[in-house]
Amino acid sequence: MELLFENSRPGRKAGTIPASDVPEVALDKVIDTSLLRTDLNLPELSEVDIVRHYTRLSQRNFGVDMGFYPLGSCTMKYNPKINENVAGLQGFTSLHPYVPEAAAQGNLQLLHELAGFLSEICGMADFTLQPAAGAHGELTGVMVIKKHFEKKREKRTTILIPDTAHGTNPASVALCGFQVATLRSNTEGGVDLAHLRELMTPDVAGLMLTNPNTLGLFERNIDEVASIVHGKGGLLYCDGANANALIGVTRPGDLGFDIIQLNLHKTFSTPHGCGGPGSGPVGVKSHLVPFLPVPRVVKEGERFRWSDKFPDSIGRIRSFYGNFNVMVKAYTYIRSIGAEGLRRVSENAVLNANYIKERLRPYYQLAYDRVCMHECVFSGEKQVQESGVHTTDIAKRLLDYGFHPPTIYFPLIVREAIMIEPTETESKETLDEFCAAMISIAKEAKENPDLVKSAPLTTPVKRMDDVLAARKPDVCWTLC
Amino acid sequence: MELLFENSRPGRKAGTIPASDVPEVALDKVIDTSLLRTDLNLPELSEVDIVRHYTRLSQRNFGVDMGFYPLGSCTMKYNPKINENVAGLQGFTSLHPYVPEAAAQGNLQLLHELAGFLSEICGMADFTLQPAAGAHGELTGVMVIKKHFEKKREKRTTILIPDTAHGTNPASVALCGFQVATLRSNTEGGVDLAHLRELMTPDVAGLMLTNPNTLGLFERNIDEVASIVHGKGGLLYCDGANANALIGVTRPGDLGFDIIQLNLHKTFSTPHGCGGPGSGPVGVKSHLVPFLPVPRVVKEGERFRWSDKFPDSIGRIRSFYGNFNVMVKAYTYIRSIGAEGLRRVSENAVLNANYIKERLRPYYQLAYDRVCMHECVFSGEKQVQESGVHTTDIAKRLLDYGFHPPTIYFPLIVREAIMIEPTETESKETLDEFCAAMISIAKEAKENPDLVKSAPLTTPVKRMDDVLAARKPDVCWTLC
Amino acid sequence: MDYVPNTLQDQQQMMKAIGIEALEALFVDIPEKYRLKKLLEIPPPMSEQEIWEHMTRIAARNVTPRSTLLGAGVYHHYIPAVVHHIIARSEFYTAYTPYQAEISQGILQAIYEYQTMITRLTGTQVANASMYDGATAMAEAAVLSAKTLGKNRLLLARSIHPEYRAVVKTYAWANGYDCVEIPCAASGQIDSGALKDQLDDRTAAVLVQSPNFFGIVEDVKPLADLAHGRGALLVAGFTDATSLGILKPAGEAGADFVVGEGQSFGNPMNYGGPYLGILASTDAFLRKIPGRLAGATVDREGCRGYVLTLQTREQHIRREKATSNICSNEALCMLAAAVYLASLGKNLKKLATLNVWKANYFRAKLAALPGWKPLFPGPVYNEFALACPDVKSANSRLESAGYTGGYDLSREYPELGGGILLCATEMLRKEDMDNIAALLK
Amino acid sequence: MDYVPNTLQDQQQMMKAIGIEALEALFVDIPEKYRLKKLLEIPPPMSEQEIWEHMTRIAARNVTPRSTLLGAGVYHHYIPAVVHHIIARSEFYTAYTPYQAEISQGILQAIYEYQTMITRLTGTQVANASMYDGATAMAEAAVLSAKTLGKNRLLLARSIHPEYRAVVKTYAWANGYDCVEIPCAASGQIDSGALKDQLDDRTAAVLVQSPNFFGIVEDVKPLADLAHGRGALLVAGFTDATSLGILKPAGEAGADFVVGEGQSFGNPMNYGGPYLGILASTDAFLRKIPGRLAGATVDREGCRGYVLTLQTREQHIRREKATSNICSNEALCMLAAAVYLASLGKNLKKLATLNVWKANYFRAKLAALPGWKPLFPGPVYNEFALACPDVKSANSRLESAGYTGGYDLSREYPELGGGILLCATEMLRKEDMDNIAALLK
Ligand SMILES: Cc1ncc(COP(=O)(O)O)c(C=O)c1O
Ligand SMILES: Cc1ncc(COP(=O)(O)O)c(C=O)c1O
Repeated sequence: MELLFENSRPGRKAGTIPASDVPEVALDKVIDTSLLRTDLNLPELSEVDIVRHYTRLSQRNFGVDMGFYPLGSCTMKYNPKINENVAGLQGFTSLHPYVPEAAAQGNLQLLHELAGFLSEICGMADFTLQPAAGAHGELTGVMVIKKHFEKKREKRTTILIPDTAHGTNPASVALCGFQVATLRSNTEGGVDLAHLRELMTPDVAGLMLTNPNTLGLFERNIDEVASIVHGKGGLLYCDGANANALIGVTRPGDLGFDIIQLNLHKTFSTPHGCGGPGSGPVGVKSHLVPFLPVPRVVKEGERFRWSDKFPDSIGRIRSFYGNFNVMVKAYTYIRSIGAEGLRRVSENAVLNANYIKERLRPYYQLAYDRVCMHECVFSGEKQVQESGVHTTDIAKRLLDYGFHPPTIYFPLIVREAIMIEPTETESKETLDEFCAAMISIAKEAKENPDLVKSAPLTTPVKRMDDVLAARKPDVCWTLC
Repeated sequence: MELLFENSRPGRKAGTIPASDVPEVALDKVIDTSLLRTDLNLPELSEVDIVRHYTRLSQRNFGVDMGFYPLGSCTMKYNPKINENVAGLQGFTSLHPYVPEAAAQGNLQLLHELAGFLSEICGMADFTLQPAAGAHGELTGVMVIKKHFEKKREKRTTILIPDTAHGTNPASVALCGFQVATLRSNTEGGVDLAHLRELMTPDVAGLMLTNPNTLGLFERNIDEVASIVHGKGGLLYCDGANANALIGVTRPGDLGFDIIQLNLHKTFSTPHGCGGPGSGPVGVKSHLVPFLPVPRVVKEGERFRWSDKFPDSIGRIRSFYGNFNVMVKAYTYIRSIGAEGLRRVSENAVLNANYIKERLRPYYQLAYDRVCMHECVFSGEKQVQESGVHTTDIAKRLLDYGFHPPTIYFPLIVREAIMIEPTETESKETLDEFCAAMISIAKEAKENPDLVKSAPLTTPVKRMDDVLAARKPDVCWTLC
Repeated sequence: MDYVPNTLQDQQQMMKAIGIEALEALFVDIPEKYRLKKLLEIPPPMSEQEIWEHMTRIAARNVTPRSTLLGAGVYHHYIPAVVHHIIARSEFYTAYTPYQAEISQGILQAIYEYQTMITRLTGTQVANASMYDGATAMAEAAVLSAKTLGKNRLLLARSIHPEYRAVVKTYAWANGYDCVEIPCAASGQIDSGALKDQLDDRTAAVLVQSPNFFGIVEDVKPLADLAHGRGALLVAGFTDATSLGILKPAGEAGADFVVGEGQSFGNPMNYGGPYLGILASTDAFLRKIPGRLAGATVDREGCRGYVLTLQTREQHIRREKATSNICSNEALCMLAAAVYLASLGKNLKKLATLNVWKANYFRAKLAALPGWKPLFPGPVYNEFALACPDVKSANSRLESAGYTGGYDLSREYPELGGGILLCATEMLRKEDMDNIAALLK
Repeated sequence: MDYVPNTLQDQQQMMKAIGIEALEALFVDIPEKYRLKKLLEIPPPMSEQEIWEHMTRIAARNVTPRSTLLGAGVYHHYIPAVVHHIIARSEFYTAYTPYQAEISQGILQAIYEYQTMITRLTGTQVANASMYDGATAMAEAAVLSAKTLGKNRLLLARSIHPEYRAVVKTYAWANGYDCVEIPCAASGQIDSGALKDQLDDRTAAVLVQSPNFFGIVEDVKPLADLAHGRGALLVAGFTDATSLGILKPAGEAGADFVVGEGQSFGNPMNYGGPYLGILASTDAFLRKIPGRLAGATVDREGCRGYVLTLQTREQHIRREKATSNICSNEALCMLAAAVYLASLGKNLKKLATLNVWKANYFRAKLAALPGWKPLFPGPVYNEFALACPDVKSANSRLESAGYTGGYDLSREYPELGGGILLCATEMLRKEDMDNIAALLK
């Protein structure tokens, strides 16, 4: 498809700028020419050009509204339309972050109540809503850990990360100036307790655990894990990106976690927007509350206001108050489905995942044969052995069946991993259609491996050359 | 694709109804069971089912935002997005038509000004905005003619319709209890004056002329036409569906027309919505104003109010005030582009049509070799002779090139007609791409007629069997 | 601002290709004297920002009430969010009538599904893809009845919406038909005695509405029998389409045409339009009804698909012999209705029931006020007529409290002076009703 | 209401297939004592109608001003209608990161086009697909500078947005870097003398912002030379992104990183977010910059297409060795910016110029008031700082007239007591400015 720049024509315009109602002055009279740009090379298009360009681009994009999107670890649940409408209310969209608190009582109340709901859901003392995404929340949480030990004048340099963890965990830890020590998983996909005992030395600040982990498995030995970490004065951090398995069923706070980040764009149904915006609130136990970022909403009687009078706070980790408009959607979602609905979310997310696991186990190798939580992980190893068909091939072939593929090659400890997260918003019929496709691909892999390796055949472009892209990087258009 | 009904599952729901805050009573206590229905067979779906169903349906639909849509006589111009936003303003959408006039001054002002703009554009004394579409406007206009002669106690039974006229013209005349007499076109595609003189007898109420007509040609002899009709006491009606050729350039009122209907969904850029809603305001010269439908907006000082104190009015032709929300878009459009913009509309609509005419004339047979106005008409006869390829085949083949086909087999007096209306919102590049496609199809018709006859090849469904549909009508689903 | 992409250079190139020097040359066929020498007297153009600000100010000159107590043919219902998200897809709203079936399967299937849901709601066998509104749907059904039977007399229940009657009369006048109004009985339902007296061999159709304008549910069956007994047809209308969720379908009761306003199905009040004319009928009229019809068929490869069918009924084929002149219709409003019905599904019954509860509570509440009492004892859906001491003062009190007033029946029914018509949908909270009862005391 | 399609029957069938009796059995791995026995203490569910009414009430508790005089990092600009129509297409907003390029060409090409427009606006060679916001973009550029050079000292202009400085300091603290603030000169621009004094071999980067927090345009070139002279990098920020339409691109002036807030490009103020972190740099950092990058390539048949590229920079490949931890970003805000820039095109210069005119008029108007005068003489874009008799009373007078107040500089700059920061974009009408000047007299 042509680029905006290729469609540009000199003198073409979409709309005009209002005529000035104030005196016009030559720019260089007010700003020295040395500070002004000489030309502005932006495309010139009519409104219809723009609308058709982006509408056609949209037709080459697949979202949850198009079909099943079982991208493991990303919780691609349906995004309720009412949330979009609510978030579009002028009262929410048109407010400047610096309006006086008296003019933003609706927003402040919403933020205060949302933090309360998340605390109740996770069994935490309080939440900050400032982090802009999950990884940002991780970073915030790790900073809280740093602050905690700084206060205690303890020098702890290392944080433990299981080998199953998402890449953002070690990266967040590194961005906060900690060392990473990798914790092995045991044969049943949980924490290797012996290894944990070995690694959990006095210079270890804590363990960052994803529960359920990225294998979709709940940490059965959570009690032992918690007591080992706490026993050595460490803190237990929960990567809550997988909370869709737990809400209303159990609470990370009760399980012994000191800190958790949630991904509102996963568990709480806010749309992923092709990669963002998200929101990654962080909840902590009471002894860590003083360290949360500022400002924080405080309630005084029936009024709400911002306060940064928290001397032990780690400070700011984002401008203003975080991705407010995303929070409006999450709040709407929680109020819509209520306590019953929250529990139904996890029950059905887990039910759907286990159903897929059972349907596909005869055809694909199960990574760990246990009851899974909200997602299940297979290995494409069997197909590789039998016919040289790799997980990528299976994923690309799924495109021809009209499905978005699962997450692949993650978690890293599973060879040729296929990580399937159906979410609770998919019906049994959809799961059955997906399983039928996976089963027929397994058959194709046996009988006609080249077909699978040549997939996708029905997409607007065929399999892309990633290697070329990386070898000869072309990250912006320079021709016109 | 599956039907809603095929996807229905007992007990599935999209949303719930609010709990009652008033006492619940058994229905049969307040309404006799004999008046109540026993079952309600509507589909049961979840919200995600519904969203995916209709989103997928939308992916099987082609609109102006997808690409070029030169459907002759329908003026498929680009629909500005700002108009949609304006029309969505709560102040416009949420008002009940019976609120007191004091609560609707914004709407009344808009309607009053819009009627004024249309009067200025057409050179008429006043407009009614009540008709819901062009054909509805025609009916209204013909009723005005009927009323005019009723008042004059003249019994006139017939209305003249050129053989080039759109089907709605004779149909509207018939629906108003008049006879239709068909007026021949002359060799240059205009009115056959001799035939007009012959037909224009004392029992003829008037002539319904489309100008420019459906051949895209302006009536050169408009003066003679008007004097013949008026000379015999008849009225001259203008089907203004083709006004996109004239606005800002000339005015039907000045040309001698007594009555005109406009199609806001054509000339004034309101979207066609898969077939509607439209709006078909009717303008008249001063002597016919008393006959316009009631109610009408009247201005008193700075206030506006509804009045039905027009004893000679034909009465009501629709409930309330017509398609108000469509008028909001047309008003916004007129105010956006202003007087200069209106003239540019017609200038460029006519320029684009003539450009296509010149580009394609070497390959297709031109129906009438004259300067055209906003559209040009070709005949597929040449292709039929040469290779048995019909206009339908050419149209279907255009689908494979990604264009919406022109209007075909209309006007009826042109064999195998191909009626192309580009509108002013298309760029030269788009016209060139379209012409290139038409030219290559002309070549295909010569070299590989079967290819063209087997088109379309790239659409979600192949050529549909209309005959079967009419022979075995299946107009509603009865299986589940 | 305008929406013309052609640049000056584009124009020059095109004029060159055409072989003209100036744009003026394109208009040679227009007699010189008629060519405008100056710009139209229309205000100058505005930038998008300016037009947005301008239109926002105009909209702000309207007063949006906190709650609407008006029904009278237009109903304030909650519209599920999905409805707008779907009809705002430009694949739908920027397309025209699906003449080219192969690239219009989306709307064609949606029409087919809509037709199906309407036949199920109305107890008929065929429904078209929409008429302009409820009133024109009724008028066209009446004219079609007369043309079909070759009779020229129409009997209209006086309890039909006044504007519907007005439109029917206009269409009847144009075709030289007589209209006779049938009064309503004490119950608020049509006076079937009077109807019997008026029925004669010239009568083409009997027109009723249920719920009628007063909110009263009519008993259609006996009326259909009466009409059929004299060789006339029965045209049954309705006011609030959501009532179809609980009321016996008029088609089952013997109506030949079921017509009405579909606005309640997912379309905002929009100060009167665009709305949705629903027209449904029996197999007997399959080849006669006006408007677009989508039909199922197959493509060359045998796959199921949909097309516009039975077009020989229509103006573009039959011209003056067509059964109607309708061309553009209310397709997007129909799509809204289809999405609305799909998202309510069987919940439509719950919703309709809630409307009945609200109306009955509200009616009882107001009827308890001194000087207030129901005008008619008949069963109501979500609207009811009351006699009250002073309609004007009641309305002004309501309006000053931020509500809309009720519909003053004396506007169209001098015989019902002091009568007020009020409506309670799911949008009206008990709190408001109590509040209103208090301030009308 | 909830969004679970499974019916009881579906659940039973699935449990059967899994071989369990009750849903409880799915949670066996959770120690019994931790399984919740009761529902969470969250309010009960609501129907869509109820939640809509509820949320409308909450939104109504906010006060929407008639005009916004606040800038200070967030700017009220007109957003062309096309922007929302595009980002509201569910193909975009319900998709996630384009890991599967073959069904994500839409967003991938849009990112590629956005990257291109940003490099052109900033005078750089590479721009990523977005950071969380302007502040984190600046913080990550600073951390990346320090890591790249192995130095641990950051020099921040005190004229940088206070919240940006705060975020940079938090990130610096976490990594053990020192931050030193460089005061601003009388002109309102950075005090280059003080900067020279502070520059040393431990200095990783000099951070400035132009226009700076006071609306003053900085002269970036000499600052870049100074920094480079001591082997440090220059991180150049900006406040209102529309200023890029007229100001010399910092990249051309020698900045190594150009970072800032892209909210002005088609994103509503939204009480602080979501916004758009813009991060652009030179070829030298192509393989080091954080965030997603779209790159052009070809498919198996040689057709042009786009993919996420150079992912070895990223956390999912390099884990603790990644150049950042960012995963989800602000893609949809980026798409809004892309559409915004496409629809303004070269008009962005006109728009920026209009902003300059408005601000200069407004500043002069207010500076003429008794006791009011500009705090700094330096050149301004659309924001300016004034000294005034009493900020609090000025603001309360503005607020009671329905405007927002200005930004009280004493909040973050005790040394600037009595200073107020005001902004005038194309949204502020002359009428309002005159009106405001009058009521502040
Ligand atoms: C397990 C896990 N943790 C953390 C993250 C990071 O969340 P975000 O992308 O919102 O930064 C993800 C996102 O994919 C994840 O799957
Ligand atoms: C020339 C002409 N006249 C009248 C009409 C009827 O207008 P509408 O479809 O709005 O009823 C049309 C519509 O196609 C037309 O092209």
